[in-house]
Amino acid sequence: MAKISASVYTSHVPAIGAAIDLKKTGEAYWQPLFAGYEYSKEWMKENTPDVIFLVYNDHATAFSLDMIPTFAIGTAAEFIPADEGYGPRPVPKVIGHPELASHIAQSVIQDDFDLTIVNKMEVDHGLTVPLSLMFGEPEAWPCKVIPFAVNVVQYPVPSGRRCFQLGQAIRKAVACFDDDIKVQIWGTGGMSHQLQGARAGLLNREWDNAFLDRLIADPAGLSEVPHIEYVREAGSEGIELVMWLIARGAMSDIQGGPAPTVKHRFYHIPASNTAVGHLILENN
Amino acid sequence: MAKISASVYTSHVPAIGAAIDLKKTGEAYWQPLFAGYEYSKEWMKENTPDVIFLVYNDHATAFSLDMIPTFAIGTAAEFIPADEGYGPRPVPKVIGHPELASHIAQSVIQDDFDLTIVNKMEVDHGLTVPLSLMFGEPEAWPCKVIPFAVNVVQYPVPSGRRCFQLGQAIRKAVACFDDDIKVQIWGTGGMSHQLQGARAGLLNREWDNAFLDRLIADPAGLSEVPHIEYVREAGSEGIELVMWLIARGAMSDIQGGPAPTVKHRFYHIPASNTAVGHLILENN
Amino acid sequence: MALDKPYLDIPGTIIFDAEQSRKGYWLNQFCMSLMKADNRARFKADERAYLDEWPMTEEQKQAVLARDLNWCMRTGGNIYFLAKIGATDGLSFQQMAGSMTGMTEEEYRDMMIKGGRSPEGNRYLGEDGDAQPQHQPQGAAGKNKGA
Amino acid sequence: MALDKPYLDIPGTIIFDAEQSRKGYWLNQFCMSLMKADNRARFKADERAYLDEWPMTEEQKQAVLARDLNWCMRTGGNIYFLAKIGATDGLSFQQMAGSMTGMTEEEYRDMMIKGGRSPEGNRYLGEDGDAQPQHQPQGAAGKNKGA
Ligand SMILES: [Fe+3]
Ligand SMILES: [Fe+3]
Repeated sequence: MAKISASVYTSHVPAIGAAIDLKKTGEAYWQPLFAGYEYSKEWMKENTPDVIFLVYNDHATAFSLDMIPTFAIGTAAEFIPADEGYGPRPVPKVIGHPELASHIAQSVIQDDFDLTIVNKMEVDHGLTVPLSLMFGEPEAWPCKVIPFAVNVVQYPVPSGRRCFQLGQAIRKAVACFDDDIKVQIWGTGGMSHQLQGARAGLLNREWDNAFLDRLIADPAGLSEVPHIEYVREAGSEGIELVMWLIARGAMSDIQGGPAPTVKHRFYHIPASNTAVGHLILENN
Repeated sequence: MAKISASVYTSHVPAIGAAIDLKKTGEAYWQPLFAGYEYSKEWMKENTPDVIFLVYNDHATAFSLDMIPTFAIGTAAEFIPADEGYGPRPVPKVIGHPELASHIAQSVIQDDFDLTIVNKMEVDHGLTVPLSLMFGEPEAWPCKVIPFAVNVVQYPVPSGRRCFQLGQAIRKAVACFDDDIKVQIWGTGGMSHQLQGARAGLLNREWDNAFLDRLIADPAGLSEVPHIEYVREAGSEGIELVMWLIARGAMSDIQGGPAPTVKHRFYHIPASNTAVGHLILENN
Repeated sequence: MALDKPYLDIPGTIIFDAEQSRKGYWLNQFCMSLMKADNRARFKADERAYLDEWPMTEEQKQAVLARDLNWCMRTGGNIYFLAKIGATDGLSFQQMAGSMTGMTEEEYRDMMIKGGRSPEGNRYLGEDGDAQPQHQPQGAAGKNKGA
Repeated sequence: MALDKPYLDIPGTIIFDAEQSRKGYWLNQFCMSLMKADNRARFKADERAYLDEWPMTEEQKQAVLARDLNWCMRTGGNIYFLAKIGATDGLSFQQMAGSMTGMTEEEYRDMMIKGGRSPEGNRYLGEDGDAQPQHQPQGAAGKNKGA
């Protein structure tokens, strides 16, 4: 039987991808950030899953305004890194897991989540930067990845509560997949940042850290926070953090199991316009 | 304030569109069918709404296997009739209502329905045949239309219960739209038919009529019928009938109001491969 | 346990689920391409050459060339996609559906006019209705079966 | 009543909702086209001619030509779409974001290194934070405002 072994949370700032691709990770500006992921890379080597269910948002890359799915699951065999305007990132293509993805799609649709099934999609920095942070620069990604894209671009985006419930439905779906595989679920995006207007550059260290505290210890309560608080406190693009609740909802403790083990926690300001947060929770 | 004035239900058999377009409506084969819509056309003249919220399914026209949204709402200003392989139907283009469509999208997404918002879409016989049946052959459709496409092509499709709940959320959304307009909601597709395999041609008059009875008098109970019963009793394409529950869920009686008035009921076998059912319910 | 597929016990019926969809992806995407008049013309001019532009399996190509819709469906085709082939050939949906039963066009049309195929005996595999495997093909094709 | 828009009272912030999306549809779709290298080259070769291929408003075209991202946003642009213009110009996201404040590139970078903009006074319109309308533009541009 398949099992969710851990959840990983990380910001997916495009400038981090550029720093890696342009070999700037040793620069004084970037060094403290990449230092925060040294442990994570070691941990990943010991704990490479068979599949990562990677929750992220598309940044006007695969989805234009022609079609805006609230939740889209990638069921294709592979996904090519997109050209976001600077040329595609020089990273390996992403190998999917069509069987598990379709299985999860079927299960959660029957649980009343109205997914869009996507068989052809390019993936942007939202998906590839977390892979780079956790795996470095391998020739090929060491495991399969199911892209799960959440609309956080055009309002209204799904509520934190909806995301948290979806995570629970995903956990149930994974648990009834017949193959004996290890699955990690990643929540990406955030933390506080605003990329627009006179308020651009807003960061909120205190709110972000309270978010991390509650994500670990009170995720159900955290899931009730309304959108407007994210925008007001963490900036207009801070709303990406609702995606972390999908990953958190998939941990066993939400269904009465033991609390997950906090293997790693890291916070750093700034990466370009953004506060970077990172957590690794092992499922128990 | 906007108000849902009535719901209309009808099959959307492509051969009906072809019969209209090829001027065959007077033929012996087709005469009984079109006779059943004579009252409806008169009623529509008296009761033309400002907007029709038209629930239908796309038949591998706008949506290939690249992206399969469970629920897709058309928020564009217009929608062009598609070429389904025979050339486009010679019918007027469909004029949308972007403001109301976006309003409904926002409201129901906040009520936890995970819609896909679509700003560019061609519409197929699933949407245009009902318009032809109810309006005949005008130069322009006499009101605006919001296309709402439901996935009933690739399993799993949304459950009857989910559809029924969605109808209720749509009713709530319409009721808080500021403009003083009349909205009809149409549920299309079905009734019994199977277009594939050795079982092609299956029709089930008894089951279809029980469905019509329950749709009128016991929609909540009807919404609990599982998919497998539709397929077994009404054929693999009979599953389209779940869409009728969206329209039915939007009537006032579901929220404790008075029962709707049955203005018209019609049933006919066959139109090509399909049993044709039709109902007009006025909201009270 | 894996997810339930309660629809496998219905005779003469293939439910287009994720598994079928994966199997039939390129076959169905080829069918979609026939929604453009130019592509229909190119396909008609040289079917094999047009099919060879698509990464379909050889079996899928053979099934299309044979216009055997049941065979197409077994290889992952969905009827709404396959219908674009029929449209290209100028066939109606009734002709396409009928072709999957073994009946002649006239036999199938007559069955529909008389009220269609009865669900009796056709709800579960193992019953004795006319859609059951032991009664295929139906109509004239079935009568000539032993000949 | 109409749907609630609780996000209208945040200073220096435009939430990209359905209304903005409608307004900015063609502007944003133009931006998407810049994800293809060929289109970027054509745009750079003759910006006005390329813009004229799109049914954008004249104001939207002027806003793009002026590279005024705040102006682009007021006409319905979304930052993730507009970022394709910046990418075409070889700008980083930090340069783009900073350009909307009035600060110089250096001023903005320094603010970020020092911990970013504080939420204090910037949560609600009518407070006195640096993102409030009465304090625009910020940085060097603001200091030269009266000059
Ligand atoms: Fe992001
Ligand atoms: Fe249909």
